Amino acid sequence: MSNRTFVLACLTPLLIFSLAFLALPLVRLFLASGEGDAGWAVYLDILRKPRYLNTLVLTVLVSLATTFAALAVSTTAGMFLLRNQFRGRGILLSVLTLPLAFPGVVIGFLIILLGGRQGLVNQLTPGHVVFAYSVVGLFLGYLYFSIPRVLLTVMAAAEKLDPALEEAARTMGASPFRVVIDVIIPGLMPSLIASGAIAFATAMGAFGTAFTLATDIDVIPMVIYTEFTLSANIAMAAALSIVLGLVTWVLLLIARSLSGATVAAGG
Amino acid sequence: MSNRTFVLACLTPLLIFSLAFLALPLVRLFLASGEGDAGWAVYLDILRKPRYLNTLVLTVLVSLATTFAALAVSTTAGMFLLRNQFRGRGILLSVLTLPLAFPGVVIGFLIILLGGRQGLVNQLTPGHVVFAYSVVGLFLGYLYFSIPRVLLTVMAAAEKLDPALEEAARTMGASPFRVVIDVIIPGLMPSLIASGAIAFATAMGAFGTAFTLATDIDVIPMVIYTEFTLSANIAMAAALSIVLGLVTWVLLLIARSLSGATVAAGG
Amino acid sequence: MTLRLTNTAKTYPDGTRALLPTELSVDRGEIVSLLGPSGCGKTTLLRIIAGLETPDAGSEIWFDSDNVTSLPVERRKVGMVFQSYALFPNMSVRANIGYGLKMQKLPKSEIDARVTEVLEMCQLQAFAGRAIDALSGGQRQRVALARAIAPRPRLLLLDEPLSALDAALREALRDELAVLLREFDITAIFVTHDQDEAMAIADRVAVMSSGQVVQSGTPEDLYRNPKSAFVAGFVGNAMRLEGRCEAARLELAGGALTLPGDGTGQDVFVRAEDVEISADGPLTARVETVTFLGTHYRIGLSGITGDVLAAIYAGQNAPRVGERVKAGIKPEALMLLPQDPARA
Amino acid sequence: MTLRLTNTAKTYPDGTRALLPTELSVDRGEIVSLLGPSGCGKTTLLRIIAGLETPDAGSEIWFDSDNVTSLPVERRKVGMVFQSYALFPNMSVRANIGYGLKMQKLPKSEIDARVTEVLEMCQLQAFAGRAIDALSGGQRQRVALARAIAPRPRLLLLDEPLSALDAALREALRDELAVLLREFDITAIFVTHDQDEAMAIADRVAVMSSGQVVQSGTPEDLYRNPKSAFVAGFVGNAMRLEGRCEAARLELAGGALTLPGDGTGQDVFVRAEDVEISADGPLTARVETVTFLGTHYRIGLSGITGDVLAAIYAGQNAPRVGERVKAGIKPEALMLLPQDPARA
Repeated sequence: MSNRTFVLACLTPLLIFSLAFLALPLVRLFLASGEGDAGWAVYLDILRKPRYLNTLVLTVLVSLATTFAALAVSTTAGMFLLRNQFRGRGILLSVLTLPLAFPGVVIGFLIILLGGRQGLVNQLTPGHVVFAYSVVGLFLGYLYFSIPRVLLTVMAAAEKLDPALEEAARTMGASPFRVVIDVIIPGLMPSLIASGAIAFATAMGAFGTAFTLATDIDVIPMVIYTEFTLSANIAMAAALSIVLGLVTWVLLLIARSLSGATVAAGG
Repeated sequence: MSNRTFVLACLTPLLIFSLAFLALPLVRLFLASGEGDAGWAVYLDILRKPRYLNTLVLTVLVSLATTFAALAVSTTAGMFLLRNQFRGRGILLSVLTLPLAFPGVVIGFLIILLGGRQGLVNQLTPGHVVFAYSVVGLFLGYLYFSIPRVLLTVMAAAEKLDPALEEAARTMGASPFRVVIDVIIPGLMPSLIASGAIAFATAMGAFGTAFTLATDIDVIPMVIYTEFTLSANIAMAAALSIVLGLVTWVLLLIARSLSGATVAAGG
Repeated sequence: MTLRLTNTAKTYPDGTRALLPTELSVDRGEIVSLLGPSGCGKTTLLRIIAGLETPDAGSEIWFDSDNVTSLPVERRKVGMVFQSYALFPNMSVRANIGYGLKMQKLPKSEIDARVTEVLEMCQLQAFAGRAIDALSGGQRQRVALARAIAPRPRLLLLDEPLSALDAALREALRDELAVLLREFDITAIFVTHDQDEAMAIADRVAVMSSGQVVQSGTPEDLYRNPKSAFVAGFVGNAMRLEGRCEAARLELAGGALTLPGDGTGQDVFVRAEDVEISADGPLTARVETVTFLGTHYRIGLSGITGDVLAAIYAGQNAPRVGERVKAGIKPEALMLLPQDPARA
Repeated sequence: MTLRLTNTAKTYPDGTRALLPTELSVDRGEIVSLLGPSGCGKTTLLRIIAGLETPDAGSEIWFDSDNVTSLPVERRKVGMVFQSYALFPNMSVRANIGYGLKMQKLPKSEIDARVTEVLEMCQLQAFAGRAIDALSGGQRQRVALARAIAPRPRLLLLDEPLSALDAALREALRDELAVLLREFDITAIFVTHDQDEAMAIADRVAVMSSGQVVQSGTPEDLYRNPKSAFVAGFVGNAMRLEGRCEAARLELAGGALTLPGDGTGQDVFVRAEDVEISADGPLTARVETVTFLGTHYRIGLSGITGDVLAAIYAGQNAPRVGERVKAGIKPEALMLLPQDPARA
């Protein structure tokens, strides 16, 4: 077909370029991880040295917590906003999606304003509560960042739910709670998986928020930065990047196969 | 309706909490911007001092360039991948979406491996080409980051294009090129606008990539970080955050109204 | 179960009156069709009976001697078949059919037995384990029916149950549905915009227009004794003869006809099967279209009245397009109905 | 334009034979329908003619004296109406209709004049400036037709042009489409799975089954002289009488019938309108269903043959369900057709 020839002719150079541009640096990154003093044993070091392993575990745990919290908040809020028309609904939606407009650094900054030493919570409570520089601050910052993305994806998916399915369940005697369990959650599942995966990947890679907040704690992207620029330990930085990338990529692949096709675009 | 009461009872506390958690720090941020020595004139300072204004303009320009480049590359690559079945298609798609798994810091790192002083390009070319630390490096890093997100959104949208529309145009004598202009681009437009807006917002707020690469140049998120932690100029940091947030938010709102409803979720 | 609605109406918050105050009774085991064009309020009425819409204050809905007006849908024990079927895509055929029984918290063994029984009744045994998206349109329709009937509802409601099927399948399933509904021996109400469907399935048809039930009766009754121009046109496609009535004589553009009674101030209607093309007819017309329909031809005639008048021709040698023919209509085939106030 | 296909076939890469080698000729101005059940290859054949599918090597497609077999679709100058209409949602009605003329690079004034002319022909003047999503189904159908006809194509192709409409509208637009196609005076081919549609619109019907044209002729010809059980069943819904032929006598479960000729080794078919319920009929049956259809009743009879046999009853007092009745079929109404090799 002449259409196909036309498309092929147009795109082949572009694809070759894209591959070189995308795949080549990654190969270089992988090779760099083996070029240090320790050779390929650098990967063993990650598992052996508590500094690296603990940070890796912490990063994964905070990211998972963020993902599930964001899914829970966004699903309930999204369903509520979609099903109810009230004054101020538009404003509420705008506020909920405001964090989309702010970079990670500013989010970190906001968490410090909220929970830092001179923060709002510290000023208002008698117990002198400072959480900004701990895991809690990191979690809140990541959550702040994830909610709008997940929210918009869930709302788009919820709009496409067939209301007749819910009505059918109710005519058969299902309580509103059973309708949520049997109809709404299964209907949203592909979008929940897809946007959850993206939220997880974003949290795993968040740098700005962590850099602003994490004076007491470390996450993997910060360790990578430190090893690369301050310690000039390029091999370890590369190895950590590969591990981080692998963990995230495998999760994205699983999510994409679970939720089917390109739906993982959402978020 | 009892269903509505149930939902309301469930969600009201959650929403109040969300609002406090999301809106309160932002109000605090805005107030903080006026609490410096200059008072509210801090916003005038941004326009008057070349350091701030130039950085703002540069950030916006790089973000716009990234957005349009990512749209162009992703649309052509996405249409090609969707319309053609060939061996290695799955692998190619996986490679194109690999950057999703890497944080900004690692992307910056990759650009240095590609275009830095010890980089691949510098080693391979006789002219000693070093672009990693310039605007070009920043642009490439941002592009690397944006392509997979835009690509997945465009592919999801392209899958839903009605092939009969293209066939109809062709029966009426349209060349493949006219089909792209008259049918495919208009069909993809809402998704292009939505994912372009998200790509722009992400580029405006990128910190990790910029922090790793920008030794010679500055972008707004970095200036915010510097003002906040190094210069302890909290008012200016807050004012810059507000300006950055405003620019991005207005753009997101425009995009959402252009592309209709919650489609802006994509990306 | 006997259903009785009194003074049931529905006004939307924006003031739209979807349903004017309506009285409706359905006897035990009766199958009633709500027939009307889209937007006539038939689906609203069905949804009010199901409990999916709240009627205006003053409305009353009685199931036997229970006033269910304020009972929520999940406690009304109605079975409903949705236009889109609304089968749960995340459950198998068996799980879909068993869902209502599970909600009643019946023991698993009883659920299994009841589902198996319903599967057999609807000839779905072969598909019990299938996923919903592996079913054809006709199979989905039967699963939706089986799912609605499995919990033994007091009343079965069907919203355009055949409209999602293509024409050929729709005709085949129409008879099947009529047989199944009688086998279930259940009080049933179904909504349709298709007069053939209403006539083929229902014991009684309630014709609706603009939020009101305009006439209700057996299919034969509606066809033979329509009380208004709307019913005559909607049930059996009667055409109005535009002309001037003078006592028992109707002057048309193409000739004059004798009426069965005094037609002054009345509109005259006729059906295509009563327009006879014969050489001794009093009307003169030109043949515009000739359509072969197997047992007969449908002939479009111009020149008799304003619009093209359809006639049925049963012979072998149909007239050709452009020919001039004579036609007649027997006085007893002409229907005299009150003038449409909207036009008069 | 005259269309001629020789030896045209389509085999998919996975080996599926969508279309077996087919010969087809369509004369200038003729309106031909490709009729068959879904999956019979009718749409594939239409798409091959349009140039949207590439036929197997050896196929030839001639438009008058041009061999267009390897001409791409955009240079074949065909007009096509798609099943989903495929109107451009980003253009107005006017821009949609003018699109083909714009592609021909006509001057703007000529495009405007031609679009206005087509708008008038299709009675779409009032909608010229509207967006596509502000149109009803019937209006979309007419816009799709207007758009296909505006560039004055050599051949008009229509893929199930009425199937996206609901039943009531479909019947109304069927006649309108038949009149318009004749007004355009263009060679046209349309695909449908609905025998009524094919008969009402086409000059000639090509019945397809399993990738082959099994019989082609005028609607009357196909109805009265089907050459195979498939055509008899698909056109006019003939039913097979399962019984034993002994010379000119057919023994059925419910009695015996006289055949019009020697039926040995042949299958016997009858149509519902030829089964007469009368007290002196030789067949005995039980009434299973009674459906009122306005002019007549359709009665389902069991006990005559394996399946339920449908009969048309034109009187006023139809038999009741469960009654035993007598029925007969005239010898000349019985169709003797070669036995289906798949069953024999």
